[in-house]
Amino acid sequence: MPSLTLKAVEKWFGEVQVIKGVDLEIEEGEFVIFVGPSGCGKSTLLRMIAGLEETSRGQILIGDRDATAEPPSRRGLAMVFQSYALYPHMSVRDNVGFPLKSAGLPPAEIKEKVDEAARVLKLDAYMDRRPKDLSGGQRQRVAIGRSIVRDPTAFLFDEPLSNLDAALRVEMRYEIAKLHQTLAATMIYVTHDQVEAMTLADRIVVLEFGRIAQVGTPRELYERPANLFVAQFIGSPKMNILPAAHVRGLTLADGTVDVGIRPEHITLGMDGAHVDGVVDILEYLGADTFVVVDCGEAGKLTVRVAGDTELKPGDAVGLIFNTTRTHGFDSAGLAVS
Amino acid sequence: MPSLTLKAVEKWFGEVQVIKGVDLEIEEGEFVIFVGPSGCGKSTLLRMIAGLEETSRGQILIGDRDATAEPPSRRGLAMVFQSYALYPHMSVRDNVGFPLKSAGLPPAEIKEKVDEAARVLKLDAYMDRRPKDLSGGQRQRVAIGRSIVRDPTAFLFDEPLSNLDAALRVEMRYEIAKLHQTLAATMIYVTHDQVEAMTLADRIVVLEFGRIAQVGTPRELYERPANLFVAQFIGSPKMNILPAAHVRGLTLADGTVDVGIRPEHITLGMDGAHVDGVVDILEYLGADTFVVVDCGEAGKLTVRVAGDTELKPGDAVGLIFNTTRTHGFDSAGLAVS
Amino acid sequence: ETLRFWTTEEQPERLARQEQMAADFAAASGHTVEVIPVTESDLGTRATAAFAAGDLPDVIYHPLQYALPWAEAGILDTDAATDVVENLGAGTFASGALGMAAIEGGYASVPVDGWTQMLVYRADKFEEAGLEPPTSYANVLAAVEKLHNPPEMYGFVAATKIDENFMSQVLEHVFLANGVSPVGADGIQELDEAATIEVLEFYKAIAEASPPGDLYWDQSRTLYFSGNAAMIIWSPFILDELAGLRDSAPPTINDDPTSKDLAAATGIVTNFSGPSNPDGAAWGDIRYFGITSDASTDAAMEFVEFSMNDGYGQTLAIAPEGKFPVRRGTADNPTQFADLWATLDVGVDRKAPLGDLYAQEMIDEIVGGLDVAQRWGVKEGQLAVASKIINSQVINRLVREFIDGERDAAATVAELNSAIAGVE
Amino acid sequence: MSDAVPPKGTGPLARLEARLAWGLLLPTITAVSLVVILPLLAIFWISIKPVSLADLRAPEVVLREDLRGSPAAAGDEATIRYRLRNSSQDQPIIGVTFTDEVPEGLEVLEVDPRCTLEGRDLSCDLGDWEGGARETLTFPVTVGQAFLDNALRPQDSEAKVTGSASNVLTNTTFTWDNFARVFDGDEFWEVLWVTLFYTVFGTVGALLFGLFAALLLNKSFKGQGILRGLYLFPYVSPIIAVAFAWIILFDPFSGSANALLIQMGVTSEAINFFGERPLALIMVTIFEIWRYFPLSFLFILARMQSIDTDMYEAADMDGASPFQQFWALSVPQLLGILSVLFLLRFIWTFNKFDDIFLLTGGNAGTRTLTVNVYEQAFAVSNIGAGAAVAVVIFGCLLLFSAFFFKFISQEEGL
Amino acid sequence: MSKLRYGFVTGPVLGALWMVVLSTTVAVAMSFATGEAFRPHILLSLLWGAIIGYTISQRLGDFWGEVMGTASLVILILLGMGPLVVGEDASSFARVFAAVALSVAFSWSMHLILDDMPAKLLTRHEFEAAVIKFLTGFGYIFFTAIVLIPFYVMVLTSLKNQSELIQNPLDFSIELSKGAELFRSYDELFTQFNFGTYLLNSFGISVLTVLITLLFAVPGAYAVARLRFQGRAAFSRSILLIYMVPMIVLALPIYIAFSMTGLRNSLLGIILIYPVTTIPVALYMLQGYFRGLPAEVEEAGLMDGLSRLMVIWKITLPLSLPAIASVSLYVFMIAWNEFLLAFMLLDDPSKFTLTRGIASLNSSEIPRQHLMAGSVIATVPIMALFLGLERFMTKGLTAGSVKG
Ligand SMILES: Nc1ncnc2c1ncn2[C@@H]1O[C@H](COP(=O)(O)OP(=O)(O)OP(=O)(O)O)[C@@H](O)[C@H]1O
Ligand SMILES: Nc1ncnc2c1ncn2[C@@H]1O[C@H](COP(=O)(O)OP(=O)(O)OP(=O)(O)O)[C@@H](O)[C@H]1O
Ligand SMILES: [Mg+2]
Ligand SMILES: [Mg+2]
Repeated sequence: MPSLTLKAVEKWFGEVQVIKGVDLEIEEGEFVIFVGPSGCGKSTLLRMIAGLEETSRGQILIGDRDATAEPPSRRGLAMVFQSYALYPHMSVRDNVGFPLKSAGLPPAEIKEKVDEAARVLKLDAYMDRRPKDLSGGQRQRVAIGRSIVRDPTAFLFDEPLSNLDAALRVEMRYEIAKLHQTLAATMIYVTHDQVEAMTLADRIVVLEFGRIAQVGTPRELYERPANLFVAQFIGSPKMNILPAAHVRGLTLADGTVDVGIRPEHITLGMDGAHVDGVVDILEYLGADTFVVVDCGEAGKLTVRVAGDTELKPGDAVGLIFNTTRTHGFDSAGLAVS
Repeated sequence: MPSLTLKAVEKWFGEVQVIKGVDLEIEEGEFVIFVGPSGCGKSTLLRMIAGLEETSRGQILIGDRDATAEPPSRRGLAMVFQSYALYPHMSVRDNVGFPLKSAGLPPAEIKEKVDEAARVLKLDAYMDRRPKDLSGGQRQRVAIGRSIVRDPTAFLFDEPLSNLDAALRVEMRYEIAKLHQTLAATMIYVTHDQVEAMTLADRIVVLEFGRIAQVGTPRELYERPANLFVAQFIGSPKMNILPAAHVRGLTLADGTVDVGIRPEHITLGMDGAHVDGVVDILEYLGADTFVVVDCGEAGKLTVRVAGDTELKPGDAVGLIFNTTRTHGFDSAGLAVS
Repeated sequence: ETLRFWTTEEQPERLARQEQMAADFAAASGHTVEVIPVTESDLGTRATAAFAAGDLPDVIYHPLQYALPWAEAGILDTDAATDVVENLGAGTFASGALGMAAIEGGYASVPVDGWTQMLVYRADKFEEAGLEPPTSYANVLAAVEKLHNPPEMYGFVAATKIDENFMSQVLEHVFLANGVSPVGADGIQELDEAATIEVLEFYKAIAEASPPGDLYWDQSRTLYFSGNAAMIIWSPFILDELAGLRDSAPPTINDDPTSKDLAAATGIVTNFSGPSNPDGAAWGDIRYFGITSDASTDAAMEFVEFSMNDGYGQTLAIAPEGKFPVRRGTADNPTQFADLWATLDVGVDRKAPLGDLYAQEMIDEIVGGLDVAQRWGVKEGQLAVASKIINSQVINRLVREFIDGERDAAATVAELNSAIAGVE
Repeated sequence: MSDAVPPKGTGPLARLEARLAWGLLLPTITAVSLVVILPLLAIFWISIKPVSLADLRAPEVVLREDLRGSPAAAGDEATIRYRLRNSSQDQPIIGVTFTDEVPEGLEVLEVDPRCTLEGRDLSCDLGDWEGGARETLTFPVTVGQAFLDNALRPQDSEAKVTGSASNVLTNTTFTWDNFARVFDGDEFWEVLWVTLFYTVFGTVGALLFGLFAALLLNKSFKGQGILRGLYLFPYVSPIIAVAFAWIILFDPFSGSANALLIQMGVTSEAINFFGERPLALIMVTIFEIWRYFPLSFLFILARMQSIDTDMYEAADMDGASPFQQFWALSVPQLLGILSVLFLLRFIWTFNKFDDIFLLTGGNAGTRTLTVNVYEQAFAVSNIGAGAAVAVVIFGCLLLFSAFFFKFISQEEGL
Repeated sequence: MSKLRYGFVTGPVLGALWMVVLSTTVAVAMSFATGEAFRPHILLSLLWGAIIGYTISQRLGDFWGEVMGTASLVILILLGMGPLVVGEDASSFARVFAAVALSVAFSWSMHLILDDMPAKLLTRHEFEAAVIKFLTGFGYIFFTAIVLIPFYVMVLTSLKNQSELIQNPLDFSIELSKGAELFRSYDELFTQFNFGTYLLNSFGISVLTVLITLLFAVPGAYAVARLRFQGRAAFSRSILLIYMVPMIVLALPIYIAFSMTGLRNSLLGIILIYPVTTIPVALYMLQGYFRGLPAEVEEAGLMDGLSRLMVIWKITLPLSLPAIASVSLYVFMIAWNEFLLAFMLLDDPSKFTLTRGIASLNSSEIPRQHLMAGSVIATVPIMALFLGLERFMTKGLTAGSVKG
């Protein structure tokens, strides 16, 4: 039995349709991540699952219970907000214990569970501080602690790391991964950072304008994107797309209009080059250098080379594609194989 | 003659010293980037150059003129703010023309210069809009346009891209690089994003707590960091640092306490491994996978492997360092060679 | 019963006396009385409001001008007042005072005390300048001509604050002096244009000889006391403080606040005449106890009877200089209260009988005035109409506008006539 | 898969929320409509009724009874007297009757034809009464011993009076007189003019002074907080206290302001600030400015402090001088709050009553519409006319509000 | 305008104007403090001001030169040829004090004004900087004066007696030797005029008004700010609209209704009516604040298993304490200062509020120091509150109202 099921779920704000019919099954213990560009409806979908937004049409099942009409307090889910949404007037201990207290548990039991959560999340040292006296990462941990204590059916995360600075984000990402390993709970996670999505998810749901563009494991999405949107959305720097007509010597499936190839699957060299161009700009990043090559009508292509390349802007280069790694797309943008 | 010279510049806010004696010469036409962690004094230093903050001690020379006591309006510099600081009630045209109008130029001349700037920055299409009707990137361009019209001695940028989303940031980064190529003007640029710093700068100034930690080209900083701080600050994921005592079979210079090695300079393999460990977590990113290896007392080390690795958490692995690429640091954190 | 008693005598010392009387009454009858001070200028509105709310006090101490209008509006229980007068004996009252409150079949209220308005002047200065006492318009104007020398000496301090009763009183006095009245035997009548213009021009002349500002009794007294005014119109209540008996309003003509010098230098005129009315007229005011329609009638009647009998001495002693007894005595001793009054001390901080302070003929002049004092509409039996006109303050307002130069005299008369006609 | 039209109706969660919302609002709505909406309706009703303050009390029959003659022994003669009158001089009372009990021991000798006596129960029917009617009924009686023993007087048994009169407030008499009266003559136009003068100059003045003060305090220095607090005094103090302080300060006769002006040789004779046309109007307007500049100041300051300082720094870099910055940056940025303030203050100044009432009582050419309401309703006791003025005010108000919402919704997104 | 931009023009012009401002200020201040005759001499002010302005702007003297200049200004004033004219009968101490104060203040402030200004041709920035400093100085003096003078007069009048005031309306010097006698007016107000009761009434009514207002406004504001329901926008607007209905328009029918129901002239009636006049304000202020609270914290509460009402009670309310404090203070102030309704509805002195009590002091034969003492009694608590809780109060004012 899936832990959570969405059936043809829609959301309308007045006349505007924001979620355009989403069907999804999430298994017990799965880590599912919603990604997509800003405004595609990730948060809205998550909030509908939480019960914070009304579901305009369709059904949301938790286990096999229809929860569509239930208020949030009855759904038994826990949510971690982007802004942490801690209760600023309560100590960390009270924040973490609050859901239990609302549920009317006896103090002894609350204390036990709160201490347990504090141990798991290493919060012990600052249980009596107020949220404002905590750093961003600590606050995030408190917010997670507050969700853990209730043993919820599923955890919902809405961009939990986007308010942290880069270094801390890496660290917290690691901790969330660990937490999922430890709890083995169902987690639904919204982000627009594809690194987070790729590294954390069991399954990624790519949303595009309120519709699901593709669902799959990170590797599936990276290696076999179902359409142009996913192909370009996943991977950094993004996949190069060029018109098939401008590529020499590739055997392409029927109907292929565009060819996609990732920067790391191109090598430089004159012999058997699929495309020629001139180096436009070099972006030295230490380990690698990304070379932007201006290929005239084929557009600007990015190539990944070693950090210590000797190329200079203006050099003429040929680009050789790793032919097993090219992707073909038809005129509707769908992958052809 | 350098375009801009800082001589033992200090800044005190009351009792607190924020800039602790900075000496720097910036050549005509150079693109210099200040990087450093948050709060290290990058913005303060830039604002002192601009004249928006008083210089507590030391001198600022523009060309060979002592400008320490001059108000901003007399220094002939232009600045682009993080928040763009556009005049919200003026059209794009008026925004760009404002510095000229303040200077009392005749309207015809203003129009000419504004049109020229608009052309360079491709602003023509929305000269009559208000800033609020522009996208982030367009606003950024208007802010730059406002600086260009005055033919300033130098451009100052304070984190100009940090309010943009990732995709747009890449694009604007490209445009700023192009602009520098076109104008060949002196530019001083503040950022805390090392990718920006690496890809744009002629020279990077790394600041640490109001002091210069190292000045050099991106490659110098990446390949020959002068100290632990720079070594860890530049490069992503950051350089692995491990106690020299836990590394086998490396010949190290005298006084070396810590050894640094970047993730891309480690290969996996049992034979001749410098360190052993167990795979803790895999971070799949498509092109690469970063493997976090738990090496016990040597700490957790990150290794970059190909995207399609077959490793699993729990696998025991040996780490072989590229011995030409290790860095040694003494007990004070300074590089030893 | 607990009675509520509204009084316009609201100075703390006077209130204290009234409370004392209330306490005596309580001891005698068992009814307690709550004494509530009401500012005289608010009295009309507040009574009407309280009437509408069914919240009238039991007894109101009020001036003449309200007696008949209130009786008509149903605020006063005239039958109760009539009964009180009958119980006390109509014959024991001064007939003039009773007559002014007479209505068909009885009396609107019970008369309590009265006084005559006086023209107070600096006899010493008049003598110095060889002036006649200010008994007529002409004499006043002549004195103004000679003595007006601001800011050391203002010729007059005329009332100009239009929402103060004081201005109504002074104006009525001046109008009466020239024989002008807005009411005739048939009710409202047109003002005589020529005579009214004389009044207006006269009033404007004395207003111009006054300091600027909205003036009323306060400034009149203060300026006179500081020796900066040659003439004022005031009530006899001034007599005690004029003699330095009251600290909160001392003569400041010299450094001694208890000085009697000013009193000695002061002359008094009650009967005042204008060019169109050589006989002149005095202006008197009578105060009444009104029993209201919402009263606990029996207790209220008892209270009023007590105040007019055993408590009458105390009632008069509040300020004997301005409260001449209108009930002269009882059936047994027809001059009991008049005699009592003559012995009462005036003053607040220091006390002395009036006779010690002023010459007997001056006192006689003051007291005697009450019997001949007039009001608009009394002779014609149209006092009620006249009171309404006064209460509406239209005359004050238009005269003030005339003084301010908004209209000429003839236009003002026309305006006055139409405004007076507009008072239903 | 999905319909292209939004679903109709509200979902269960939304319904729950709406129900809760109305529940929370209900007490407020009730209270406010009781005290605001209802009175407003009442104002409209009263404005077309010929009603004065005294009419609020419906006419009634006032009855007093007593025993005339002082019987001392059984067999003496006396009269029971009933005096009745209509409490109103102009309103009729219909069907006046009363019943009473004659005390034991009194033998009624003769009964008025309009009355009947059954046993000791007396009942009289006096028919319909005109306004101002009075009636005295006398019944000659002989006194019996029982009366002397009981000492029960006739007035000790309360007589029951009936009689119906219509209340002006609720009957169907309507009149346009109130409005005629209000619009009649020059007075209304003068009042309107005074109101507009007061409102426009009071508002603009307060805004300008507020702007000046805000500019002064829009920098941080020691004592800035104290000054800010100080500048708010005029607004936070009770109106009655400051109004009287002004009256005393500007008293023509013993006020310090005049003394000062005379001493400085500005004027040789005391000026009657609050009693002279047109000075009084100017003075009350100045008072209004004085009292309300703090408010504009506060709002403008808040707005100024929310303006991004980056913008001024950018202007510094661009070489704009302080005055250029003020005109080119501050003024346009403040235009929004200034116009909102202007509209709101305009409306509230228009509505202002206390200030003028306390300062001049509406005299010397300072009578505004609101003061006129009071004058008509209370000073002249003509409630109907007061209500008519109130209706006029309300009309103006609606006009302003329409304008306000049209404008403000753009400015502030209300 | 550009002609002005020379140091030797700007300096004297600003100096002359500034001298007029300062000499007027000193004259007014000294007159109020001593009651003696001080007055500015405008022409001489312009003259001396211009001369000193010129010397300072051209840097003609060193420090000692300036001290000499200041000293000669003092002497000029004492000789009667300076910008300030002192009456014959002024005490010599006051005379010297005024002269020194004016001279020192002028030299010092003129320095500040002309500090960064070059002697010759000025840039626009330098010129404007000097003008702005002048205007700033003028502004501080002007506003401080207009705010303080009425309060100064109020307090000192309450300490004097009638005849002193009439003899010299400018003389506010108080004779400390009179000791407690100074406070005679206050004493009389409390002992003879019932001000103790008024104070209690006012306080009780204000506190009750605050409580009742909050009771109604908090749920209402929450609903308007947070909950979605049909008619929310309309409701939101009608709050403002109601807030714009003039009190006098409502007072009339309320007066009638209260008269007919017997609520007039009762404290109950006042307590019924005050909160309703403040609820719209409070509602408006609170909903603004509630809107500004992060919705996510409340949603977290919902997710943690609370019902809406519990969320309001346990999360929203504790978080809005500062706003509630502001609203309470503001409402308290409105109720405390309210005059019109108290004036129309209350008749019996035992039921008066302070403002009503003061009104009753106005029109009787009561000396005006009593009136001012009453005013002081009403003003002091609100000022104390205000100064103590300025932060909340200012927030309350800005959040809530443009109303007066
Ligand atoms: N209350 C609302 N009323 C109307 N439209 C709304 C509302 N909330 C969200 N939307 C719209 O719904 C769309 C989806 O919003 P949502 O917040 O779910 O996007 P998102 O994918 O989470 O974006 P982001 O990454 O920026 O958070 C957006 O276009 C947004 O403008
Ligand atoms: N006006 C000020 N008063 C006191 N301290 C200040 C002030 N402005 C900045 N600081 C302090 O100076 C230090 C440097 O600030 P600065 O803004 O230059 O940092 P930064 O390197 O630009 O950081 P970021 O990357 O976050 O912008 C910080 O510790 C900051 O708190
Ligand atoms: Mg979102
Ligand atoms: Mg910075």
